[in-house]
Amino acid sequence: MAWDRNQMAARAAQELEDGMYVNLGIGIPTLVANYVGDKDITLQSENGMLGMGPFPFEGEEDPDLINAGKQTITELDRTAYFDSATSFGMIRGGKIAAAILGAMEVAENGDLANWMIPGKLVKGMGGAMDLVAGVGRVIVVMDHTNKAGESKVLRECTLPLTGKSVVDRIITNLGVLDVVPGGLKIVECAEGVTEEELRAATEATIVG
Amino acid sequence: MAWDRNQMAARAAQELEDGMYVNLGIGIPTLVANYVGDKDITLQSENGMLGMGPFPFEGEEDPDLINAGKQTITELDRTAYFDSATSFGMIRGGKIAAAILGAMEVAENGDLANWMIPGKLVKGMGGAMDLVAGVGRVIVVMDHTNKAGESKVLRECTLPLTGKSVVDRIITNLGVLDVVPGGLKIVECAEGVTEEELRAATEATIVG
Amino acid sequence: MKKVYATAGEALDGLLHDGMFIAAGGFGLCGIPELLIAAIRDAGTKDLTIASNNCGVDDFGLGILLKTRQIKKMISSYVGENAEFMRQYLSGELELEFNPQGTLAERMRAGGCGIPGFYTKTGVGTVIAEGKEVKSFDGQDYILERGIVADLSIVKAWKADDTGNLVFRKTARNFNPPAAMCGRVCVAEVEEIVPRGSLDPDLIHLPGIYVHRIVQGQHEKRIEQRTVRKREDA
Amino acid sequence: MKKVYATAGEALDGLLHDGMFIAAGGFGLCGIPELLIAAIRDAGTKDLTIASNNCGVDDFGLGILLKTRQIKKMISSYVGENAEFMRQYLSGELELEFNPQGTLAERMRAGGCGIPGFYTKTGVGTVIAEGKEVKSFDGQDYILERGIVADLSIVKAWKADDTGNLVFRKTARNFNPPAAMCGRVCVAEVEEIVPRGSLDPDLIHLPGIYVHRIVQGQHEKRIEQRTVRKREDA
Repeated sequence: MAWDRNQMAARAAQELEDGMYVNLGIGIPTLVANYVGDKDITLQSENGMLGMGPFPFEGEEDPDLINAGKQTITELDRTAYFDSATSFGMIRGGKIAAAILGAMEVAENGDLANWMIPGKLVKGMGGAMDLVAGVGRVIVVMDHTNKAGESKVLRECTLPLTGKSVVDRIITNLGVLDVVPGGLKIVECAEGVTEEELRAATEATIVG
Repeated sequence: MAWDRNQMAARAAQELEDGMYVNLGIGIPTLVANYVGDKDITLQSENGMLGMGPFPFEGEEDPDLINAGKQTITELDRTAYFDSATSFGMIRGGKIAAAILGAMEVAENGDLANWMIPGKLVKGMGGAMDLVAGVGRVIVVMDHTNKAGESKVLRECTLPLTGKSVVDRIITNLGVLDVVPGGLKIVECAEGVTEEELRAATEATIVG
Repeated sequence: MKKVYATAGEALDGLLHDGMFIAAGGFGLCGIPELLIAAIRDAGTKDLTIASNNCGVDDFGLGILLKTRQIKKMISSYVGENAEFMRQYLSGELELEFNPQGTLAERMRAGGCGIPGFYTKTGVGTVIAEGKEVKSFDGQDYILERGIVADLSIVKAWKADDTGNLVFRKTARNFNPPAAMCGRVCVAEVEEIVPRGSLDPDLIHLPGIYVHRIVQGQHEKRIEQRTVRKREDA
Repeated sequence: MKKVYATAGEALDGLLHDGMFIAAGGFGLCGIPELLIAAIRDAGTKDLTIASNNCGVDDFGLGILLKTRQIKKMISSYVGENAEFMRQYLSGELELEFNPQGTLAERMRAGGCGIPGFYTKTGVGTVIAEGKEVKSFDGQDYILERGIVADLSIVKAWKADDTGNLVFRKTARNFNPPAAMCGRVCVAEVEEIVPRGSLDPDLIHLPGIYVHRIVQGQHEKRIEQRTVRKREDA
């Protein structure tokens, strides 16, 4: 037993507070938008938009209106557009309260790797390095282990970093962990997951 | 015999070419706008405007529309407004083809002093340091000598500098001089002024 | 998330403390946050450091905070037109840091954009360069200037919606966007708050993410130098 | 001063040379200067270094200049979605300099604003920091990134007037303003050229000073990922 993708997204949505400006990555983080409920959250798309709306109805797609994943989207009554330098100015300047991102690996000191696997096709970091360096709070949402069953929550990252000591909280299918001095602290376990199971699946040092 | 203020402004206007974006300082430089004739010149006001128009008709003053001298002005059909960071971005980035400015002193190496006299009331440099450092061509328009009859065209400036080696051309009531390697070169003498008179009134080295 | 406050005083409630650093928009008396300045005077907050291109005139704009001795230091490019400023400065009561106008604007924008330092040609070889790192790029010297991050930004816009999206009018835009960007908290005063959705998203000058509190009010909008031309008869 | 040209080819006439450095606007296939890219292909200019966030897809956008082997080097943040790119890169035919997206945008803006270098936290402790100066401000490390100045900028806007004032539409603005700023010469393609005076001076996104030549034309505006939702019955 563990959380599925939607449960992870729902758990991540609990991190968001009324009035926050938030950037959601591709994959599970995108699903977080479905679980914010009544909270007044404004989504940023780093290609130059605050107040990102849902996908358009069929036939209403606008080639001039896409998100950072290059998908057609819509605007809201609060939307503002701006250029890429301004967009990353607000990211780098800490105006975005939180980014919720996927990851390949996270280390116990908050190091994050999510942009390249040496020897494999390298597509680029896009805006990920700017986001993790700049936003107020970096929350990683990912599976706790890879397909081979190996922990993705590590003592040290093995892959090239996206950011050094940037992650604040990790939400996986097995639970929630915070990056604290000395290692990771278990915040909660997913439904049906024991603390022992969570510890066993984690290579990183768990403190407290 | 020498040029008066309007003749100096008219001479300075000859420096401007079709299509140029230009910044005019306070005083005689402001008069240059009266002499551009048919040339397609766009005036920048560094408080955030391209396409500065003339003063408004009485009763049509707009407190939201002033120039860098804080005077009420008007807009044209080519006008664009922008913020101060953008405005000085275009100045610093060399997008303004020329600035025509007044000066207290100019030195033969192009040093310019026009913002402070130690011991006197200091009001500040405003945008002058940015302009002389950034624009394509700096043209100084001033009287050749001060009220005491002393040359303002010097070997070295005695006043605190606005910019180091920034002046390209000097237009005074006595003539026109260019900053060249080794000193200043006489480009022309004002009507009724001999080269000897111009040399005699100039402390700076004249070459060629 | 409620951003709209009823008065300038309420909009500043809890944000003021003695010794704080404030960035203010405006150029001359154009586009200045006159209501917020008056509210700071009424609050009596002291020992202020204020980054603002100018310091108003004796009885309007930031000048009114000079009269009440609330300002400890100004970071400005031009402070003429203010006799009380000169008196306090020459008597050593007031500190003054001159910044070239473009350097000041860029320092604010940089601070708001997470850029702690940038290089510029402006001021190289002048007193402005004293004590600053000089670095050569492609054979030319530049000086290092620091980004500014203020405790509070006070700005003035023309219109806002209730999410804080701002639109400015003509040259009253000036320092307001960079000043707004560089504050940890930004309060904006506006002439009109319009319903959400009535500002074209393509035409918003400053997105609401930069604006934490908004107040609407009547503005005097004083003209500093009224210059006019005569209507020529044809 | 005539800025309007009849075709993209004419608008680029005299501006192209082998080995030149071009900055291009656009994000993905959104807001890309598709007409100017096609004209560069037709001109056959070789050994190009191009700063652009992406490199199009195999048969559209900058991808068409890959097919013709006109590109020597790309400066980009993301180059997926392009098989030919990967083939040329892995075979060593194409150079690639990865820049974080925000660093690339700021490098363009900085170059256009006369800022040869700025410090950023982005990339500290990663491969991006390799070979770059590290400096500490207030106890935190930052790396020095350089401003970009290109020989030529190519951008796409929605509307222009004949003085080059530009207005963009929705997220098609993206890299176009910073790319336009950083070019020694900038050519803009637009969907519509409107009469002088018909753009509100308060609502111009990029003033004409940045734009040297303009061409109007039909745009394909291809959608890269068409995502939709169903109309739910109430």
